[in-house]
Amino acid sequence: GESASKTPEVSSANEGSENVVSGGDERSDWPDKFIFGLLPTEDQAELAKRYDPLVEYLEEYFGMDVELYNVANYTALIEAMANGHIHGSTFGPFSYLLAHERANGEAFAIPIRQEGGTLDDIFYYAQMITLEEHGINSLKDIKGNSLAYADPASASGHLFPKAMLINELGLTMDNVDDFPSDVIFSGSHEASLYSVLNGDVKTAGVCSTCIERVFDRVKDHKNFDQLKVFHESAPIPGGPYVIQGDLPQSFKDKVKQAFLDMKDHEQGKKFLEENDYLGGYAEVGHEVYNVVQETAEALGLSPEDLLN
Amino acid sequence: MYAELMRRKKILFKNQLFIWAIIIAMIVWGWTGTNFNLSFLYKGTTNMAVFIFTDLLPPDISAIGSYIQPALQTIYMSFVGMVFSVVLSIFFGFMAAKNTTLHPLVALVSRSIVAFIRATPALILAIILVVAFGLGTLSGTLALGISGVGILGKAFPDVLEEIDQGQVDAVRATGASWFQVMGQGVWPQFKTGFVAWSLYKMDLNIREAAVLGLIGAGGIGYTLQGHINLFQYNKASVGIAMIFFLILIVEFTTAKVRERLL
Amino acid sequence: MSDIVLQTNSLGMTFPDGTRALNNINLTIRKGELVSIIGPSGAGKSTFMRSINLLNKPTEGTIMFEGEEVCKAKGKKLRLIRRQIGMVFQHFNLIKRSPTYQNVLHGRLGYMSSFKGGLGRFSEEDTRQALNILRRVGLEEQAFKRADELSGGQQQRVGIARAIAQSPSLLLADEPIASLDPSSSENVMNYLKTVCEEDGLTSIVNLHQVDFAKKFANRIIGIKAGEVIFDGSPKELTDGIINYLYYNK
Amino acid sequence: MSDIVLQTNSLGMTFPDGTRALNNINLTIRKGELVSIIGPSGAGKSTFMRSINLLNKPTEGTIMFEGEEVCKAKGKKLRLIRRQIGMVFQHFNLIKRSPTYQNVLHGRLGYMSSFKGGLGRFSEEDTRQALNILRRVGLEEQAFKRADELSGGQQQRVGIARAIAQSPSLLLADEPIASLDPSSSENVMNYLKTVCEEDGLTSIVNLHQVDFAKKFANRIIGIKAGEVIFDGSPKELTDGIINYLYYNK
Amino acid sequence: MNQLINKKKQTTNQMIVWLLFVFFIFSLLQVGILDERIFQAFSRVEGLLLGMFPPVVNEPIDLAGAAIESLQIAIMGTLWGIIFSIALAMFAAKNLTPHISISYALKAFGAFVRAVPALIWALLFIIAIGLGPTPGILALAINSIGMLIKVYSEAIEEMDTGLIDALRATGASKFQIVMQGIIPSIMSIFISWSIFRFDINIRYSAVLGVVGAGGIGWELVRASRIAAYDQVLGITLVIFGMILLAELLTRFLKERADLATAKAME
Ligand SMILES: Nc1ncnc2c1ncn2[C@@H]1O[C@H](COP(=O)(O)OP(=O)(O)OP(=O)(O)O)[C@@H](O)[C@H]1O
Ligand SMILES: Nc1ncnc2c1ncn2[C@@H]1O[C@H](COP(=O)(O)OP(=O)(O)OP(=O)(O)O)[C@@H](O)[C@H]1O
Ligand SMILES: [Mg+2]
Ligand SMILES: [Mg+2]
Repeated sequence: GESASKTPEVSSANEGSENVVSGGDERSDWPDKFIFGLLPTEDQAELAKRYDPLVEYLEEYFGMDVELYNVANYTALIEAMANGHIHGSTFGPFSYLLAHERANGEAFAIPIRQEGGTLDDIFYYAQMITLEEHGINSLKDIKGNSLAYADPASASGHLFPKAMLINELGLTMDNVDDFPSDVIFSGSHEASLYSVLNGDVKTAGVCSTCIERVFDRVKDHKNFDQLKVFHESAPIPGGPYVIQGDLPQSFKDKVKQAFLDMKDHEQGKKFLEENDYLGGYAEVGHEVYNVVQETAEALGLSPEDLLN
Repeated sequence: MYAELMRRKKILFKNQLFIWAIIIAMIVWGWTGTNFNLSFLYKGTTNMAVFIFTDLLPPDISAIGSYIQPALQTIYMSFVGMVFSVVLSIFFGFMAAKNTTLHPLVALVSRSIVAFIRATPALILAIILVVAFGLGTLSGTLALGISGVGILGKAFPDVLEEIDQGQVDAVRATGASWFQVMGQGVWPQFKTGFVAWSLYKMDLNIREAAVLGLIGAGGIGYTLQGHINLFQYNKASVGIAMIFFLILIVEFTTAKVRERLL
Repeated sequence: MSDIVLQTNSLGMTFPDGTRALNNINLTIRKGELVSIIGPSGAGKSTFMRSINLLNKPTEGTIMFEGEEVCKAKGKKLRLIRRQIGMVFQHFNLIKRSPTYQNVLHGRLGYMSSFKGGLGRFSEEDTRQALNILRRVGLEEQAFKRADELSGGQQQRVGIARAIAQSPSLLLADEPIASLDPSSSENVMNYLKTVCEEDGLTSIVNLHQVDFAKKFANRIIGIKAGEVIFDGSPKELTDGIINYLYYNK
Repeated sequence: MSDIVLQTNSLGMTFPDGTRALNNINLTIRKGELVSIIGPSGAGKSTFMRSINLLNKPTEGTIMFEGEEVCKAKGKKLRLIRRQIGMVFQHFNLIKRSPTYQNVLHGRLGYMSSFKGGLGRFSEEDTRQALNILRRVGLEEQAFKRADELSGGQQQRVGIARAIAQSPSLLLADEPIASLDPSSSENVMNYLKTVCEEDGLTSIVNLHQVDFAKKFANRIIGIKAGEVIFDGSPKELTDGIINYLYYNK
Repeated sequence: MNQLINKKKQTTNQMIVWLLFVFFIFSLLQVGILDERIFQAFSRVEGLLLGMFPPVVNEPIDLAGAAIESLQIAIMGTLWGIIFSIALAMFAAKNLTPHISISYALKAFGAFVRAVPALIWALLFIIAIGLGPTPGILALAINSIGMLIKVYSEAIEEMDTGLIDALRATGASKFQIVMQGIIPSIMSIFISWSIFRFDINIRYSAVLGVVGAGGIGWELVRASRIAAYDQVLGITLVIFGMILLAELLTRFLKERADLATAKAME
């Protein structure tokens, strides 16, 4: 059937949608329902709120049904996008690259936390942490000490720290894991933080926003005063909102416009306030992530290599 | 007498009707609530076939190397973790089963503890263990052990409650103590179920990825998951094959041991 | 010969589903007696036996065994009482997956430390004795077979052997010769009679074969529909009573 | 009266553990006979019965039942043969958690469509007949109890009722009166005799009670250590033979 | 002679036990269980545990919605799992299978189903169907089959063979033997395994994270991403409550059934 080809479901879009909103002609090849996936990305500090206002806003804006899916696994989202089952989604910076590669996803917008903020405010950092007592002050001191990464697929918890080692110390993929005495995946940023505090590992790569939000809980830890950041990465752009690239251009434009206009609508504003996206959405293009991609490629970090 | 039979059948029938009504109501509720519909599946078979034959297959044999070390580690952790959970679960199991418990209240408490362990998400277990014992295989093993109590601590009492009471009575009638009744009357009947479930836990441990991944203990399941997350599906299929192989070994052992005991 | 071993007082038993299996049973059994209980199928014979060692808890009345109130006993006390009371089950109730000799050894559990018994570490003496008893009941060749591989009569004899291994002071045997051929039956009954006479064992034996009851028992109790309707010596058991017991509705 | 119902030819059976339970059994059983098999415990009586309907596959020899070779039958054919052969088990083998009447109705399964039988949709006629048989064996009051709540003798009679409900042409009864009191025993044996004489049913009954065998059977077969050592009419069964059968080692 | 065979069997058994023991010690060393951290564990974990209390349930209405969705998915997943597993288990159990190779094949199939990670199953269905509860349900059903085939068939294999013999002797067909003999005899163990699987599925729908429009698993991931362990504990308690509820409901139904049975059989 038609769903065999890996293109989004553009089928039977012309039925019944004309009379909803004017300009029916250009909508003839739009999907009849906008399906959007949501993924908890690592730089999202506040993920507590629901997305009902967003759905209401978008439905009103498009004049068509909107369906949101919360999915905790980005592989699932990317495969769904590649097979035409969803039209758009949020991703983390690195998973966006994968979505771009595998599902032809295109970044189009990004939420901004600060009121009146600009694109400059979307960045966060990968940090290398340690305890004072270990006497580790720079990347090269990691030599012979243990190092924890968060998760193999985490940008700030694995890919960027590793890239830093390769880039700044002149290591290669082959010997970067032999540089520290031990390389461990802890599974999460917080586990890495605890492991450093407890002295189980000497150093760890973590994301700045991720550990700040648990400082409250660990500030009584006896080693908390000793915790220090001894190196920081170049700015990493936050996770973008992504749309499937094979969709009709008019549709993609409309979706982008919907997010950019959000702060001017009552429903949209409600959603933004509830989620602490006080600056609304700013437009981004794939170029913003060229930094991520170029770094990765220049270092020979194709996805396949990263795990070995 | 036939009329009497019909009257009694009616009582049963009414009750069955009631139970089926509840079950069917739940199914209808679930069905409509989830819009479950299998016709999609038929439409999507081509997509699935494409995925299986172009992405999963052919397996990338060179990936075997990346699995060897985790596989070994998995076996060590699985084995110790299994022993750990078996020991704890035997205790909880005997306490929780109606016919072997020391007191009904003890049974209730045991069942609740086990249910709570089962309800505890991998994530909570993982973070507690990482904080308590640090990253690595030690925590991983303990995680496997504890999560096993959730499974075996439920399975063992269910098996125990099904054994033939007449045989147990006979041992009890000799004046045997609780421990003796368990050892000589219950155990011979229980051991096949015991072996099967314990090895099933081994099977679970071998595949486990969630907790182990969150703990930095690695293991074959986690490596496999890593390949999936990076879309290296033809490396993933090698991992699946290896896990399949390991599970078959466990299954075969189970069958052999049970045959001996049955 | 006149010590009271067992005394029941207005014993009654009603099953949860309402079946009235025993009704006002008052019996006194003395040391060394070999009492046979007879009665039609469903009369309550098995239920009576299972009440004595509390495998079925009677719903009314009291049971005194060697001066102890059985119904009130618990834990260690109950175990000690049960150790004194050997039981041969109507359905044998062997541990099917354990070998024959081990089933006999179970009779020794009450005499061992809880731990050793639980692990099956029986002493050499106990083991020899168990094998001896097996020989007595004609099963030396079956000693190492699994219990469920035995023929019906062989299983029944294992059940008897287990009860005897217990060296009880009271033996409850529920139709111990139902599945036995005439020769084995006589063998077993003779054995019981000898033990009663020589060692002062007291036995209560449910029997369907009235001729065996008359031949071996010194006292016969007839139960019908949960009530004792005859209690006397074999000679006093007339054909009229037997008729009433089995045939009259 | 002279049609051959069952014929065995050098039938032999060795269990996996090496026990030789049957040895070169050659028997011919004719329509309408009530044959009683007697012999000491462990002689191979049950094994012989279980061979006939292939519950134990014999290791040697052939069995012909109504002209069909049993050992070679499979699938539907085997089911049809088994439907013709009713069996009363020594250990009853009732479905313990199903009610009594349902256990009897199981005898009808072979006659029903697989589906109806599986769902337990027994016809009114079958049900009435099952209840009738239960009345015949004196269990009308137990018809609705769960099978495991019955007394030993009651369970045994349910097993008999199930086999009879099957309307078999050959009935194999393995010690059907072992757990029955004299009155029920006579009742059951009389019933079997009547059915044999009137309906042309053929019965093979394992018995331990030689007197019952002599009274009811028209032919007695003595088995010892897996071999037929006597085959004749009740009158031909002398005390000497009985002695040899049971007592001589 | 018998004794001799027994002796031989015993020595091999003992040898196997010893080998396992040695391997156990070896594995113990491999996983580094003898570690000083064992003794410091409590003091280290104290602060974290305190952070989990008191458990919090934010926005209970949303959480209830998510819980209901997970429950519905678990019901459907279990339903399909049970239906297919019962059918397959009848052919996988050695004492019922038409041919032993069918039994082996089905058991290997079960092992294969278990070897493929839940995530891959979920991906397969997502690729075919798209997002939503249906792929989650199918993934749960498949996973249930992997476990239940094994559990059901082993329960059947352990049944008293006498009962099967008795029905076979009446000439009953396989289907009849199953329905009239096996199901009544192992009904209660069937029910308890099915409930057990339902319970696993409730939790599994929570961790699978791909079951669709939310579900309690999403809530869990959400709370954990923001490292709000008091919320995570709150959600855990909700899941615990769901499991208990399922258990209570079945117990109620079972008791009612027993009562009716008693009434009909008295
Ligand atoms: N668990 C039970 N629930 C309900 N009724 C029962 C139970 N056990 C036994 N009964 C009933 O109690 C009555 C007495 O049973 P009991 O087993 O004592 O008979 P019995 O004299 O031993 O008979 P038999 O000689 O046939 O073994 C019978 O009618 C039986 O159906
Ligand atoms: N499954 C088995 N495995 C090994 N030996 C067995 C098995 N079943 C029976 N036997 C042996 O075969 C012999 C004959 O057994 P069978 O059950 O036929 O005896 P029987 O004549 O029915 O005796 P009874 O009157 O005691 O019931 C016995 O010695 C028994 O121990
Ligand atoms: Mg009885
Ligand atoms: Mg026999």
